[in-house]
Amino acid sequence: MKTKIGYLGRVEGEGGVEFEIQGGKLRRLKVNIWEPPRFFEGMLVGRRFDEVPDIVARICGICPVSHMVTSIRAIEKAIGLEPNENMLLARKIMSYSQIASSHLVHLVMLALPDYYGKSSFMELLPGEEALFKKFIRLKDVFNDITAAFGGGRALHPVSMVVGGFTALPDEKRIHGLRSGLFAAGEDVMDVFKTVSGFELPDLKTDSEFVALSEEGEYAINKGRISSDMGLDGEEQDYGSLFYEKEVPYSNAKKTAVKGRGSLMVGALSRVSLQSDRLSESARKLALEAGFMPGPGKNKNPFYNIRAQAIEIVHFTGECQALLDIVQSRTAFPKPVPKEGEGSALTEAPRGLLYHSYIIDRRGIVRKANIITPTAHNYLGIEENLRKLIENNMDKPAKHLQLLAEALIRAYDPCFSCSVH
Amino acid sequence: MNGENTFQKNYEALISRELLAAWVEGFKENFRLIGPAGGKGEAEFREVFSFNEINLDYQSTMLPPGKTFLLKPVEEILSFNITPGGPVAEEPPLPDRKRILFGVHACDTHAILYLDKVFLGVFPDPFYRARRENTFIFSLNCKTVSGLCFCHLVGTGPFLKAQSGYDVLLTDMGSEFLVELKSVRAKKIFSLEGRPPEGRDLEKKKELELELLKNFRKDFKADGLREVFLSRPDHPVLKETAEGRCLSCGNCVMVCPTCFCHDIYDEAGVSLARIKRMRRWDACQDYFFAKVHGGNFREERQARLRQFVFHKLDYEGQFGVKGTVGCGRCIRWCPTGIDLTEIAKEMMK
Amino acid sequence: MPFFSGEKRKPRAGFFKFSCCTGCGFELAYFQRSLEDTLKSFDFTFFRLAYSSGALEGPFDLALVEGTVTEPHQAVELKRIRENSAVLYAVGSCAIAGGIPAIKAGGRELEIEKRVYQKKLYRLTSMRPSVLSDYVKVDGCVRGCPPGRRDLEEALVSILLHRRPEFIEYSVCVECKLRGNICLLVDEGLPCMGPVTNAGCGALCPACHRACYSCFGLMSRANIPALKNKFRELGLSGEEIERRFTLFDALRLKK
Amino acid sequence: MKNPYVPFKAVIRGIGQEAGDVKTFLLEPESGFPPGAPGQFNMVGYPGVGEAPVSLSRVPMEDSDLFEHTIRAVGRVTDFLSTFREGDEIFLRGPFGRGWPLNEVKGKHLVLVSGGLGLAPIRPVVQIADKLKARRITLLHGARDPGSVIFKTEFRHWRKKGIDVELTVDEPGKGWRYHTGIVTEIIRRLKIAPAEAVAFICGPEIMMRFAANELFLKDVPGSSVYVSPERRMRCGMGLCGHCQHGVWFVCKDGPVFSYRELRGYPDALF
Ligand SMILES: Cc1cc2nc3c(=O)[nH]c(=O)nc-3n(C[C@H](O)[C@H](O)[C@H](O)COP(=O)(O)OP(=O)(O)OC[C@H]3O[C@@H](n4cnc5c(N)ncnc54)[C@H](O)[C@@H]3O)c2cc1C
Ligand code: SF4
Ligand code: SF4
Ligand code: SF4
Repeated sequence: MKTKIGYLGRVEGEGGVEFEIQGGKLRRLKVNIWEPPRFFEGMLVGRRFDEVPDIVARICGICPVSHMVTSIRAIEKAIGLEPNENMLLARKIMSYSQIASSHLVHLVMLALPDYYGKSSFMELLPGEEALFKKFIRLKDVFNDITAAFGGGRALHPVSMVVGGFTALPDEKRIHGLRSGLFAAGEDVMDVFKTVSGFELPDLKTDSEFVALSEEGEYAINKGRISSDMGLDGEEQDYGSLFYEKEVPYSNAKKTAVKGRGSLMVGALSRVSLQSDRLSESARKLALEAGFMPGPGKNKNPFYNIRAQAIEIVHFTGECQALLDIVQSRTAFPKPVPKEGEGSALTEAPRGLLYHSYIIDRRGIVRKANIITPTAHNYLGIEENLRKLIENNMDKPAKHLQLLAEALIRAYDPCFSCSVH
Repeated sequence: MNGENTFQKNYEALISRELLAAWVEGFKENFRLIGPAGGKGEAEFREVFSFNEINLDYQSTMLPPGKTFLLKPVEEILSFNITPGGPVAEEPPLPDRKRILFGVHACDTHAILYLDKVFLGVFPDPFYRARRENTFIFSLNCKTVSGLCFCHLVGTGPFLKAQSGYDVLLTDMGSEFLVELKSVRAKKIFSLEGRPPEGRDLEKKKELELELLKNFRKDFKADGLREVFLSRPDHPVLKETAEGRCLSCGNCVMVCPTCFCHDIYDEAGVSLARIKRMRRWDACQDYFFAKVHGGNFREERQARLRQFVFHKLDYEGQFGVKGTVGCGRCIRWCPTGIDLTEIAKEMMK
Repeated sequence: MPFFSGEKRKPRAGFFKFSCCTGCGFELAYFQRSLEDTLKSFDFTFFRLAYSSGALEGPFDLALVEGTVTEPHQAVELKRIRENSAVLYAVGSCAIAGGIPAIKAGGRELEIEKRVYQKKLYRLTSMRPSVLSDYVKVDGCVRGCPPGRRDLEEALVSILLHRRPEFIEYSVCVECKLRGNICLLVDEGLPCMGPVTNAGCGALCPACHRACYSCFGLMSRANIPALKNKFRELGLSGEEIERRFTLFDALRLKK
Repeated sequence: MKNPYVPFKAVIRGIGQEAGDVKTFLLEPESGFPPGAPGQFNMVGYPGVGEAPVSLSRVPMEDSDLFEHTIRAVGRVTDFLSTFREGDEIFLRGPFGRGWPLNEVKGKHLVLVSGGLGLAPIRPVVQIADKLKARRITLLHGARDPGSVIFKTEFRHWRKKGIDVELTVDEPGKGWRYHTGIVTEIIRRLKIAPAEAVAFICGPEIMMRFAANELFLKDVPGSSVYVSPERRMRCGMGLCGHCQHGVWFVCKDGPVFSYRELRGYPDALF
């Protein structure tokens, strides 16, 4: 039996999956990402360092903030610039609100229909009108925050630049955002309840869970590399811990842990590795939802959507706390070009994101390297898909296909990012 | 002469800055106060909540007070509710907040008088009219002039000569302010205390103006342009400036205090429940401004620039006064510094 | 025909993606304010971001197409979309002007590609980036990166109302002045692209004290040499000026 | 104060297909809508679409307050209106502007010259021809081809009223019995006593210029030649500024001007 999903719907970007079962054996399996490459690393060469965040934002329409923050941090390291504390707070607000928003898209628009057996969340109406309304309300709350700090829009924000922010919202606006977020608390819990109510398929992955980790904080914008198999390193060690290779059937490259194998990044890895740094309410929910602290636990990729729901709760609280302390003033160090090399790692909504740049003395980019969460997950997606199909060989073809799709979506892959 | 009028009311007085402040603060109860505020960069007209916020020494603002607060940049002029029987028009309420527009320079006061001619003419605009009637204009004679000002050449400043159409005129006399109540309504509702001006005060006012007049830099002959303009509408200076420097960005006409052109367009949300008919300031420098089905009357950039220059400096026949009040804003805010007076001079050569 | 008199069926809409960040798709399916009305007013018979099923063949009353054409098969697909659509709007800077993906066209392309894929370029079939109007008739342009809210709404409303759209076609400066921003180019000498950039964003950047970087693309009939001259006067080098004009419009300027 | 932007409604009582994309709408306005005079126009439109200036192609008369608009579908508003059917309502404001100077025609030779859709605003003049007390009325009309001649069925009737009607087209087809060529050539052949002539011209701007020139060659003074130029208009009331031509607002000072009033200003063909 040959199964081919030429174009996987409800994921970001273009990719498909193909597998062939013969005589009770899985013969062939390919996740081919045919999203056309745009050659970002090539295009960036020759551009000035302060253009980089605006260019890399366009790698992805759902996590532009992550690409911007990561590139900004890498460049700041390269030119030796220390942003001030308030700018870092504002940057966190950007990242946190974007992750919450991205998770929301994924949970409600992309993943959820799988668990209702529908092809689109629009088909859930009118039965789930209430959920739909909550979704609409919530997305506006989070987008408003990203937009307010991003200079007017959440998608490809404009005020976040190397060094800091060209402007920050005034007190009144911040106050408005805070009340919006406060009012959304209940909706957030309801989304969580809906998602944690889904019955998730069984699957145990061998992929190594990798996430950033930082003392005393649920690491997002920076941290050390850590994993449930003992990986530990600084940002600049990235190159010595992972490797990337090209595959014949895909425009995306696959990344693996050196000397070991596939890895999984994203909400599930974060929640598993950093559970003790979640906010109290989020931690409680995590336990209720069956997340166990400690290495080797929670190793079912399908749990990723539950982890995302937990993170939405966590970041709702974190945003609230940050909005209390962030200030409106904008003075920030203006960047001056300097020769240097810098790399940075952050946690994008979908997991570990790596940017690295070499900049010459005039501030021109000489070399750029970007490795995205979906590239990190790619190898694991295929491995686990293989496992899932082998475990469910007895199921009817249609069912198998849906199961395969659901697994890929559980990773919340972003093919635009993966190829870039 | 009957009893109550034997008591002479003060319509002019010299008062200290402190008294002026107290006087103006007193209006806050009944009026929204709008004045030039901010100082280190560019001052701007905005709502102020205390007299201290007002910058009495400001030179100019980017957006002109009259146009900004009487003809708002964007405004809803009508809406339609969509009902099963069809769209039903609904008039937005007319603005009725009482306001004081404080510290309007002579040129900008003249600009308001110009806008009056446009919007209170044969077809009065209800929104402009309502705002105008609810707005008390406190004019302020200039203390400084910039290198771009040319009000002295077109009779609109630096000291205000118009005798009506505004409410109060202030002159900074150094240690005191000369306050003159100019409109019937101002005389009716504002009471003034202070020293009535004497002959030497008025003498001093004249001197101040003469002193100021020495500081102007611009010179061109504002009269006699008509013949030159109409005989050489294709003068090379227009083409060279248009092609070489004009960006068609529209900044000049947006900041112009007398440019009244606006677009009218409908805004319909996807729900189609309600349609809003809007107007917003428009720019004749925009390519599509004069486009019709058969063609574009100002296809060339040069034609658009010419429309601006001629409309400001000539075309007095339209409203009986020049379209320019000499504030210099279009020169100041043109990114490439295009100067209509230089163009005029070149054409007069 | 008056539009309120009760449509028999919802207009059928398709959303299509070529090489891009999918941001336009997300703007439509997620970020915009009137999402609920949009999804209820249209029958999206093809929209991969929101539906896993869908009929690529149409027919469509409205086709919205995002992305730059960078591979031959996309051009073929684009022509098919056009044939099956009553109205086709290009959405976003990539589809209209080339946008960020077209930066590649400004350099030596193979070299750029090799910087990314060191080994054999296995599946690579990429070609010089090009825009929709190079291949098909485009009925309107919803400009921006991401597309401006007002124009996006205009695109949708034009179908619901059965009338021609009127997309914004003046400079960012006009919007900038409507907001009352103090001009950065004049007041601070920042190299703002506002004067030559098509409006639609609401002059976001100047409003947050940042020079416009032209993400909405050049407006038609912009006086490009005049602004370049101005930038030269501000002390920018030729290279710096060139970079500003090729961030979103590399195609238009590299001819 | 009444908001002058509030439109009146009018019901379409009849639709005539003139030619290609041109239709004539017979309209019954709601009460209170002021009657218009020949040469005046209304801002015609629909909420959500916008408004466009359209001349009255027939004015209300004593016996009926119905009037007509003849519209060519060329853009947003006009395309939209072209899909309307009998019984539909449209929205309009007006009538606006200064119409044809009818009191100047008494005892004169009235020369009406129109090109294409320019016949629409001329038609009401013909409609009330008997009241004008002109000594003689000549109507010269030019169109691209026989298929695009509007008000085709009415010429016979007009001739019966004693009006000299001359038709010409650029591209004659089979069976065309009238002139071929541009309107100016017919003017050239026309017998005119310059002091007694008054001309109303409406059509594309270039045509108006050539037609007027032809009349000037016959010594008709510029003050007796009237034209009705087209400009973009948003308000119709001299506020929005779009229609400015020199010192004039075409909407409120015009749309009908004597040639002399317009001469000299740039950005036109005059
Ligand atoms: C006094 C007067 C009387 C008139 N009488 C009549 C009459 O009796 N009958 C009649 O049919 N017409 C008449 N007109 C002309 C009529 O008003 C115009 O044809 C009408 O305004 C078109 O409006 P619209 O909204 O349909 O077209 P619009 O959408 O405004 O388009 C008009 C033209 O401009 C072009 N255009 C507009 N905006 C753009 C843009 N952004 N980019 C590119 N092109 C653009 C369009 O392609 C089209 O060619 C009259 C005009 C005036 C001034
Ligand atoms: S501001 Fe200057 S560049 Fe811009 S349109 Fe006006 S004259 Fe031209
Ligand atoms: S800041 Fe930029 S967009 Fe705004 S007016 Fe100045 S040049 Fe134009
Ligand atoms: S100001 Fe310029 S760069 Fe900024 S959002 Fe608008 S068009 Fe884009």
